[in-house]
Amino acid sequence: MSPEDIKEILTEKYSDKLKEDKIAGFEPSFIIEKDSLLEICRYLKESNGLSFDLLSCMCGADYEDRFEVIYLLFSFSNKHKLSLKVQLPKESPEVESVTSVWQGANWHEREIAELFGIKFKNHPDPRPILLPEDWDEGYPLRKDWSGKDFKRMPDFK
Amino acid sequence: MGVMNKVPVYVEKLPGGAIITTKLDDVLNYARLSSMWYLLFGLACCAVELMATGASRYDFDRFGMIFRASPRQSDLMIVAGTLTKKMAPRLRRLYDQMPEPKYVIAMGGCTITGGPFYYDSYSVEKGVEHILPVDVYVPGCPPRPESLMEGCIKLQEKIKKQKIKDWA
Amino acid sequence: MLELGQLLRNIYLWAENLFNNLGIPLFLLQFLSMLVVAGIILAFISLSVLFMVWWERKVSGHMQSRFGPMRTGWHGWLQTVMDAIKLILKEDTTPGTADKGGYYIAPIIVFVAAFMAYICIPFGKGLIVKDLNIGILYILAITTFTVIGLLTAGWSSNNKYSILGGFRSAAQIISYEVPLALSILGVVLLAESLSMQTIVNSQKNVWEWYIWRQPVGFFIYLVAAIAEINRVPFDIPEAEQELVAGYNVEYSGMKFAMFFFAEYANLFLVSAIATTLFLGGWKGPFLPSWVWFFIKSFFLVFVIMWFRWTFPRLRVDQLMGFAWKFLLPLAFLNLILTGLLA
Amino acid sequence: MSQEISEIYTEEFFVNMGPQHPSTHGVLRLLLRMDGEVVMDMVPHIGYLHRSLEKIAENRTYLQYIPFTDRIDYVSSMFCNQSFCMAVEKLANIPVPERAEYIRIIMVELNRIASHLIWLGTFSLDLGAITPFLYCFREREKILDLLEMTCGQRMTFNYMRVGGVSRDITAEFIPLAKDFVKYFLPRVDEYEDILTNNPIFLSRTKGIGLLDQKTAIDNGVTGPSLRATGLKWDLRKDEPYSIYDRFEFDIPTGKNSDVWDRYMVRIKEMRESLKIVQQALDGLPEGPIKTKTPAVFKPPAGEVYSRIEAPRGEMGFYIVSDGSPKPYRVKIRTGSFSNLTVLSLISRGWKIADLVAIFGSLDVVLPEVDR
Repeated sequence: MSPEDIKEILTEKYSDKLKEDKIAGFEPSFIIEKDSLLEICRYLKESNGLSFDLLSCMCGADYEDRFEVIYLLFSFSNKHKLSLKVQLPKESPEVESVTSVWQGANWHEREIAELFGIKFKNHPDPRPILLPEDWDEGYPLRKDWSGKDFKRMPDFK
Repeated sequence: MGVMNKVPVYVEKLPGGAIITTKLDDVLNYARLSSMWYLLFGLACCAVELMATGASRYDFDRFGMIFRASPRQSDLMIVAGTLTKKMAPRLRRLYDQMPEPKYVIAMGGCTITGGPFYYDSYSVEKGVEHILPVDVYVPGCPPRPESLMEGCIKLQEKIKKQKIKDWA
Repeated sequence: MLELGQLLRNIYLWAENLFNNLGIPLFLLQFLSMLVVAGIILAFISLSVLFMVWWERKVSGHMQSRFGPMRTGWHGWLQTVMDAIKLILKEDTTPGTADKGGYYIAPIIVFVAAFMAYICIPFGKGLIVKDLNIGILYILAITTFTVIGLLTAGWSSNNKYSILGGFRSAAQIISYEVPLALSILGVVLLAESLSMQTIVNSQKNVWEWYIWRQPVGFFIYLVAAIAEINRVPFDIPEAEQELVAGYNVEYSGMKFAMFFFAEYANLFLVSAIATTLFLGGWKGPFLPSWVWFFIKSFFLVFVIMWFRWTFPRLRVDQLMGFAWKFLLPLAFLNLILTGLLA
Repeated sequence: MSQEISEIYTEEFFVNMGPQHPSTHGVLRLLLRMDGEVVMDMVPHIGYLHRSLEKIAENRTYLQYIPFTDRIDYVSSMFCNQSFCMAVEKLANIPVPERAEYIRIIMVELNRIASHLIWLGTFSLDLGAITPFLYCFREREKILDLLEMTCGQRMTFNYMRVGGVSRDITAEFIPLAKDFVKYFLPRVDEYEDILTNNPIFLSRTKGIGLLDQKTAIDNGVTGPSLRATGLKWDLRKDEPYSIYDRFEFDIPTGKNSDVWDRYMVRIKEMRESLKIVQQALDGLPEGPIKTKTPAVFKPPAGEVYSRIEAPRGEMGFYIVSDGSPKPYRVKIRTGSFSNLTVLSLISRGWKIADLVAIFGSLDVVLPEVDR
């Protein structure tokens, strides 16, 4: 299916819940309402025409005014791609976990939760994953983070 | 004769022949330096070079160095690779499990200062000497097998200078 | 002549004369000779172990397109001596949670079991410590003590890996004991004796070696023996990739050296038994008998080393299945056929 | 009888495998719940090599970050180089000269062989066969010689640049590489002689650690482990990047998706990589090796994801650029991270010895998992 077809199907079905995004890893790309994330994801995976069966990558990002979680989807059966974005507020970022749709999201979500402090609701195994067990210095991948012996590289001119 | 070159031996002339004498220090040191069993323990990139050094072309076994999987049976810990804060307590524990006399070679830039991960890294321990006493530092990222061998030879030279009376 | 057996006998007779002339009671001589013989065997085991460890490292090196030890003496011949000195000098740690009694005694049990079995090995013509009339049975009985040592070591170290290793070795050694004994019975049927010297003497020339009349028995013996001494492909009790170092994971220094020592002493032992039972023992032309014995034994040692550096490792259940489902029926069949045909 | 057995008191116990363990290939910790020899449950703990590469990227220029990509997967550094450079090229729309593409492919495929050799060596070591390990390293040294001749490093190459490669291959490289191709093909047969036909090896690998296709895809498993489930999916063929569409090669797949299939797929892949190297060496054109990029390189603002087929599965960089010389955010998607997630699913119920074999067959490299 071509990107245009996917765009058409999705905008038709969920016109009020998503808007198109100009820039992203995979074409086409949409910014979706965070409350309907799970519903859309389930549709994307289970509908016959789309069947996005691989969650290729999940990426968190910290912007000045928002957090973003980016989902890169791919379909082995139809060989088409899609990227989804969810925008979350700076205060108490929280989004539904998609582990029930793609099991592979499990560790990706744990990683994002640990490094960005984004909470994934209904995650089956919300333990920290990468940082030391006694880590108490916050969420290191946030832009405003700084830790005890964390040194930023000076700009060598 | 390889031994004769390395162990200082003294030939004493006696009526009707000669006897070879040597110091106990030298024999013991020679035993230690020629059978350094290293702990099979790799952290990161350097571990692959450590494996390569043990493999056919470079062959650690020539020095009598073989790997042991259990820290109880090893004499030498080659800290090969980036030490993270999460790993540091485990490293210390492994070191404590090794019986005396034990030696440590810090292999690679990461173990010396944190190497490329000195700046901007929140999870890397900046140098392994914060955790363990280090005998020999081998720089490089990762060091070539030749430089690791050079480090081992340096450690052997260091062992050669040990004295029994300094034993704790 | 270079026959060591004759030489030792002459020395003993000379000493007997001397004692008689001096009027010293003879039991002292017997006691003294026992000590001397024990010393000789211990020295022999030490030397052969030192040699075999070095040899194994050289063999493995050359099989893997490298050299093995090179720096310590000519082609590293001093390597294992230095290893031994180092291990003796090493701190002897005892884990805090270990069961002290068992922990200390386990290496001794393993070592003594290997040592005692050497009493019945005919190293050459007349070169045997005690030609027991139940020689082979005695060896089988004594070597089984090893398993007690290994199990004790595994249990008393109080480490999960070593417990697993100890249990594995117990299961393995006991299972393989059965086909091993059955394969030996085939030879015993043919030789009509349990005495090692008689078994050797009944193989009069090369064509009467029992390997020709008992090829299946030889195969079963070799496989079961490799399993008995925990070597690849049956080295699951100390499988490095699974159990780190198995039952000896907590042992260091001298105690570890004793396990190491016993392992190689056992390696020579099974090769020596195989030589005696299947390859005509010390018999051979031209050379002195003990030289023939060593040539044959060390050839078998080499074969076992060759296996080690070639094969992957079996899994624990496959190992047991192999013993009970394949080797045991085969050994029984071999025994029945031998009984019918002999 | 069964009554008596059920009355014997048994207890499950926990074994902590790692972070220092000979078969975890690095610093992975597996918490095993075991019933005797059988693994009842397993929880992997990762992060012992988390070096915060993603944070470092935010304070480095694009050029400065290339050496760090080497350290993501030190066994196949060329792939990380290539993946990152391709992402930046896609972001800034920089063309790559044809000669540079050919050189990249030669290097990358040689690196793939070297990486598979390390895997084969450590995998056979896991199964208790020591000698194949040393044979693999013997051949790997020859590849490293070739790579070192070109970029001066044995492992962390830092060879590719945005818009090309850092330096041209030397005159001696091509004949030596051709010699290597001739030399290496019989060596693969040699490995197969030692392992493939060995009954012990067969009994240790056949039917062990089954991973069905649905679970694999659901968990994001890619690369040879996915192909071993029978899915013919290779980014080099199905989504041809660089100039892979000019070469002829097959994509080996498995049938039963057990340890044996994963082994066989990688062995066959080495042969296919040799084919590609041979063709690339034959067709290597003359020309420039790098597109000129400005000294202070500022790609336009935007987001990009570029993925390639690395030896351990799909490797991709998600780069968010805000138009400054430094990337705003870099996310590294690696094959091992996703492949490791299935380990606990497929090792349940097997013996501890099988767990080691299954883990080895997944070909996980820890820095790729932890980054």
